[in-house]
Amino acid sequence: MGWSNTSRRQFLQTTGAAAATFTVAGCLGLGGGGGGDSTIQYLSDRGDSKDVIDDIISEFEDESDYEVEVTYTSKGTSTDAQLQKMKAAGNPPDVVFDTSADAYRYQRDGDAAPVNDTIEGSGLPDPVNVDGDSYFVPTMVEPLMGWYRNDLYDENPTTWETWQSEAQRISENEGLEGYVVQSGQTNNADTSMTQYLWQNDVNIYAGPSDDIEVTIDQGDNEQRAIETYQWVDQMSEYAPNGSGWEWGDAIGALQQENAAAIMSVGGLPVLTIQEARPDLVENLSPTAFPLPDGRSQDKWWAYMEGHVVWDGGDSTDGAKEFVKFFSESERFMDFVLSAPLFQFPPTEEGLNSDAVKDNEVIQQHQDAMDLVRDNWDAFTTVLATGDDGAPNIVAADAYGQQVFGQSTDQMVVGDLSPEETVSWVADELRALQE
Amino acid sequence: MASPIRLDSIRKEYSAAGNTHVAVDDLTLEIPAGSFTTIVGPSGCGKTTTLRMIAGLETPTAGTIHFGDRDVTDAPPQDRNAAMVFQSIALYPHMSVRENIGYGLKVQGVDEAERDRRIEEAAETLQITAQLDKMPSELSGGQQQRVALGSAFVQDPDVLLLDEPMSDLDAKLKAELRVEVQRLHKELDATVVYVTHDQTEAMTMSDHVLLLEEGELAQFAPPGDLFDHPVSEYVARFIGTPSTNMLPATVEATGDGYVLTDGQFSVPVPGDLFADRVGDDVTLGVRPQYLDRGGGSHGVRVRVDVVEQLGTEYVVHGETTDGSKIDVVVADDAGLATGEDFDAYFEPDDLFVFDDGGDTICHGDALSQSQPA
Amino acid sequence: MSAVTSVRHRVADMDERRFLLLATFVPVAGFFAVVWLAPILYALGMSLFDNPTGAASFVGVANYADILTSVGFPKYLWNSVVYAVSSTVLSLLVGLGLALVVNQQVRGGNALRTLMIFPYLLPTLVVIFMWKFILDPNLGVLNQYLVQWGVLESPIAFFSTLQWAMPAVVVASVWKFGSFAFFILLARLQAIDPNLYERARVEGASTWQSFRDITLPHLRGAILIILLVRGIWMFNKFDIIFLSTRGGPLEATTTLPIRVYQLAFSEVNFGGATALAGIMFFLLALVAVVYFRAFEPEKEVAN
Amino acid sequence: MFEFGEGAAGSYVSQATQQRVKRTAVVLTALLVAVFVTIPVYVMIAIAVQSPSSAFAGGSVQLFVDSLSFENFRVLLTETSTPRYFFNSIVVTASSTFLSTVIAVAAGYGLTRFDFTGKTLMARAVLFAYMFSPIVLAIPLYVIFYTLGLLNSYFALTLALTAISAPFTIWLMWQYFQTVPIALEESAWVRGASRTRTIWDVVLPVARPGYISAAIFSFAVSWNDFTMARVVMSQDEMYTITVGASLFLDRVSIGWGETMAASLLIAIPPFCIALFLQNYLLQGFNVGGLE
Repeated sequence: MGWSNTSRRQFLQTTGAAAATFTVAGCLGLGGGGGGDSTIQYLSDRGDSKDVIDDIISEFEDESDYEVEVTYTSKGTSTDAQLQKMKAAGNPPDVVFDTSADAYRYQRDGDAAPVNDTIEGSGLPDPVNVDGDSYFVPTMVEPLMGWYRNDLYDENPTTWETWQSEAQRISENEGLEGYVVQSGQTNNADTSMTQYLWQNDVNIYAGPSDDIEVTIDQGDNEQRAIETYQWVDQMSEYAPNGSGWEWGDAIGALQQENAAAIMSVGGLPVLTIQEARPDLVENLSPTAFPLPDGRSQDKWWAYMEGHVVWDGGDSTDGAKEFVKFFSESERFMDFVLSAPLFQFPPTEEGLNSDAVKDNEVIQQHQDAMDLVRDNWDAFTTVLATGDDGAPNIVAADAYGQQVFGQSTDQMVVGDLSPEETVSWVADELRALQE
Repeated sequence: MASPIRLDSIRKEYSAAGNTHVAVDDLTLEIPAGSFTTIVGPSGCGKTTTLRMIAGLETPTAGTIHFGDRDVTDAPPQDRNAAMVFQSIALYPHMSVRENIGYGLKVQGVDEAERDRRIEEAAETLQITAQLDKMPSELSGGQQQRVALGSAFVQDPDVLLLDEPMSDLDAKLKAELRVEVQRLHKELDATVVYVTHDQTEAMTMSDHVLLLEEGELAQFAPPGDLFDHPVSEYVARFIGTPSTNMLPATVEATGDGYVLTDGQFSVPVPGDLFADRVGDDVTLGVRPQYLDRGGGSHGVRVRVDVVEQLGTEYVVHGETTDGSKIDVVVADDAGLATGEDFDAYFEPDDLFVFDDGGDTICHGDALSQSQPA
Repeated sequence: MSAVTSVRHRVADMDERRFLLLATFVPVAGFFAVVWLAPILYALGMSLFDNPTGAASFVGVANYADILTSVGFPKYLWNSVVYAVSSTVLSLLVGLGLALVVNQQVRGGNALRTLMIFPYLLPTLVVIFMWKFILDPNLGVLNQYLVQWGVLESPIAFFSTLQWAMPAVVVASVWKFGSFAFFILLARLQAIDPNLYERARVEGASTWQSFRDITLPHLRGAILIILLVRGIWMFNKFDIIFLSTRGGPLEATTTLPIRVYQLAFSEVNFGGATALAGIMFFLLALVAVVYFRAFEPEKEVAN
Repeated sequence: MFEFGEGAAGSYVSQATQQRVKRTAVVLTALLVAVFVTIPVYVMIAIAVQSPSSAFAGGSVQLFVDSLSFENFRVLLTETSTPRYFFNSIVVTASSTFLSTVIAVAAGYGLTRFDFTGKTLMARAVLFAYMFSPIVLAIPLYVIFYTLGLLNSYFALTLALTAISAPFTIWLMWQYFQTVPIALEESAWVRGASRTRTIWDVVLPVARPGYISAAIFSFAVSWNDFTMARVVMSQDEMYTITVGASLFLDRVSIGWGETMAASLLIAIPPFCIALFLQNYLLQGFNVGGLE
């Protein structure tokens, strides 16, 4: 495609040049937008931890020849939008803070640079390892977690059956809904639905990284998937309309006592509710996702977020240095714990560190912390769903477009039957492979 | 210094959507220095365009304009030492009356004390001293017009141009301002050009009248000349109220000379003018004021349509036997009623004779010489 | 007489005229070239490539063909039309109603006027915060009171129910943009000669008749322009929908601009996104041309 | 018996009744609209000035403020860069408003006072500029500003914002200048003022209501903007308030209380404008109207 590349570049140059001629500012000269060779452009959606990030950066700048320029984006797609623009201008970032799934996508497109130096011997997980090279430096883990009202539910219902009967009892007797079923193109809906399927041992995919197969409608999986959708459908009877609900909407339902239980991520619900309804916090208890009778909790969705070094930026080497510095920084734990109970360290060692133990918020919610410790080994990223945890690009793309969240919407709002929903979702997943 | 204004073969075209419209065509005349010249004519005849070319707001398509010896054809309005009063009055709404009047002086760099002196002098002349510190929107129409005049007057221009300045005023104010303008003319050393569609203004105020017909010069003469010696049927019809009556007639040769006749009257005419027009259709123009019920040398029968009282006189609107409209001004309506017939008489002395192209063949004074002794 | 001067010019004045002509147009033209023309051409150029921001390969009009034949296109187009038409017409009606009221010089009319302009000046972000909060099924005061008063049994998630999402977005849009029509129409109303109404009353016209025969014809030009300009704006409106529903539920509020965004940033198909933007541009241009032919709103604009 | 039919209102209902019906309709509409417009604003204020724990106490939203608290504002001002974002917003809004107005006055004057080939084309191009979906322009604009080395500058954001507002402000001024009689200028020329001087002394003062309306409109556009700021600014200290707020409001620790407090702060400049300048706005639309 050499020809097309040339013509595109010419096109870019012509437009750029035309623009330059037209504006007075043209005299300011070309280039210079994103800084020169010694500037590392860092794209992050962690505005929450801005203070800590700034500290780490200034330490890094003191010790090296590089300068780091951060662009904060809001959570969701705005990182993608920013990336698109920077790529189009031929001014890609050098480091991107993103999920392991995104890192794998970048690697596939040839945009990621290996970070073996940082991973090797660090004890960090290595979720994006392609042909022996590591492309992702994990900095934190964010497991899903449910919260329920311990004053309404007598005890943790645990199983599908108990959840259903208890949710029904609460909906009928307590003046609020027993549960929340999120649906639609939101992260909350997508992760929840995926986790429900996992709870019933549905193997959505099979095969190695280079030959992922969609198996959700194959063999026993189909029946188990249908059962799962049936259960979700029944639970939606005891839930408000949760179409389009993101994390905050579900938390709102819990906070305003419109629902007695929600599935969310980590301690996010208590952190939020703490502020508006401090009186309610003691009535909230953490829980794993509901589990069908006889199944065990062996796959627990946990986001893994960290750094990707971009290949082809101006300061790739500096970027590698920076991510290594970041992970080894003294302030690293402060970074992770800037949202305690929501973000956890990427290693078990970190989890058991004093910094975590001494954290005030975590101390107040030991039950949630116990849940994390007990299930640490079950934590899985959506990416690691190929055979033996191999990176699964289809799953990453499916999460990118929230296919499972949409499937719930198709059923709960769009009135597809559970059977139809399963074949709908299978079709959508296969379409992603094309 | 008042300067004469000379227009040489001035032509002005506008083109819009591929069509060329000629607003002024081949206009040549010289307006004497210090005179008061009125440009009249019906709407769309090019009066305002001519004025705007003199002001420099429009540029002639062809021809030249001179102020005295100076060719100003291509000079911008700023450089002509002209002043203009606009039909829309055009007072600046954001300036007080004082600032409005003084704006031209300010632009010319006249210092403030001198400016104030001249503004106050002008205000006094125009009796608007009390209004000097008001805003234009607080003034009545007549006062606004005075301010506009003052603004032009204060600049001591060589040429003062007025574009229908009184068209929006009521009759009483018009009469007052007319006097004012004439007084200003006397005080100012300026050549005044005044555009109006009102011929009464033209006839009463000016030394010279320029009558335009579809962009072309119809006649340029002192008002009396225009009234008594129109050069065409168009001029005769336009000047004078009510309009000049037009009676169709034919040139006939009789045994002892030539006559103009329509069957009712037969006006003898001199052979030197009419000998070679025998058989031609001509038009006799006679002003309604010169028709007389009492008697005269020639008469036409008039059937009364409407009688209008006009102050001390009456205007009888009627028809001749061949159906042409005819107006007669009489001192006493003497009970004339609609449908009644009477005879109206005229003297050849008062006639204008036009050929079938509308050009004047002769005026009455030429006819009277041929009266048989 | 014409304000515009003629073909031949005086030399001295010419220079200043030319200077002013250049001063008034060159910056504007240059500015437009940089911030509208160049980006638009650039975007249209991108629409002819596959993966234009990466390893671009020229594909001609394939992106256009893909978009036009995609399953969702008719639905997104329909959503766009529904949204643009209903929000434009409703803001026109609200604006008209209120302009008529304020024009009656009721007590408090000035306060109303101040109130009306306020939403228009508020950022969409803030407007959406307000409406999301009010219409929220959990925190929302509307649901809270409707349930409390027994109108509703359980709260409605307005922004996430198939049948309510579009109306909710439209309401928020009308709230923000109603005053655009209001101000233009009020200005026109105040310019109508009151004698016309007096005359109509003398001739025995009812209130309704004089509204129909005097008020409406005078507002015609303004209404035509509001419909056109506001309609174009609403058809291309992105933020208000994206911030409130992100196009959901089940694509019930996925209009073409939302689809452009999804294509560009969640499906990373920039060729498709720019092609869709191109299609929207041609559609609007077509509608505008037909509109200009049919109603000649420019006559109301340029003499 | 009564007869109702075509023209019944005109023929059979007395003028007095008609007037009464009209009056009632007028008052009802006024009330309805007032309520419709006010309620969201009131809710915003009510949530902003209560501490979250009292606003949401007991699981329902408290709209009747019984204990004022500025806790939300304290959080915004001390724990976020709100003051800096505000400063940025004010800088770019002011400069874009100025630029857009200047461009509009220049173009409006030119369009009404000069005749030249391509004028109609240009006027139409202005309208057609709005037909291209601005979302995809983010990338081209980014590329252009990057190429020119203008990212993260007030200048670039000013240009971008002006691009959004200018087509409409130009149109507004074009309208407005059509109502300003050219005789005012001609009278100045005849009295010796150059064209340029005439513009300063006569044209600009007379066009004031027009350009104030245009300025208010471009203020609304710039203050409202989110997309363009997102394109041009990528450093935290250069974000405008809308972008900055959207970033800190999705933090874990920020709730509706702070959100509404931020909204309230953002609403203050628009409110002042609505209060103090609306008369000009009406005049601008009035004379500038759609004559």
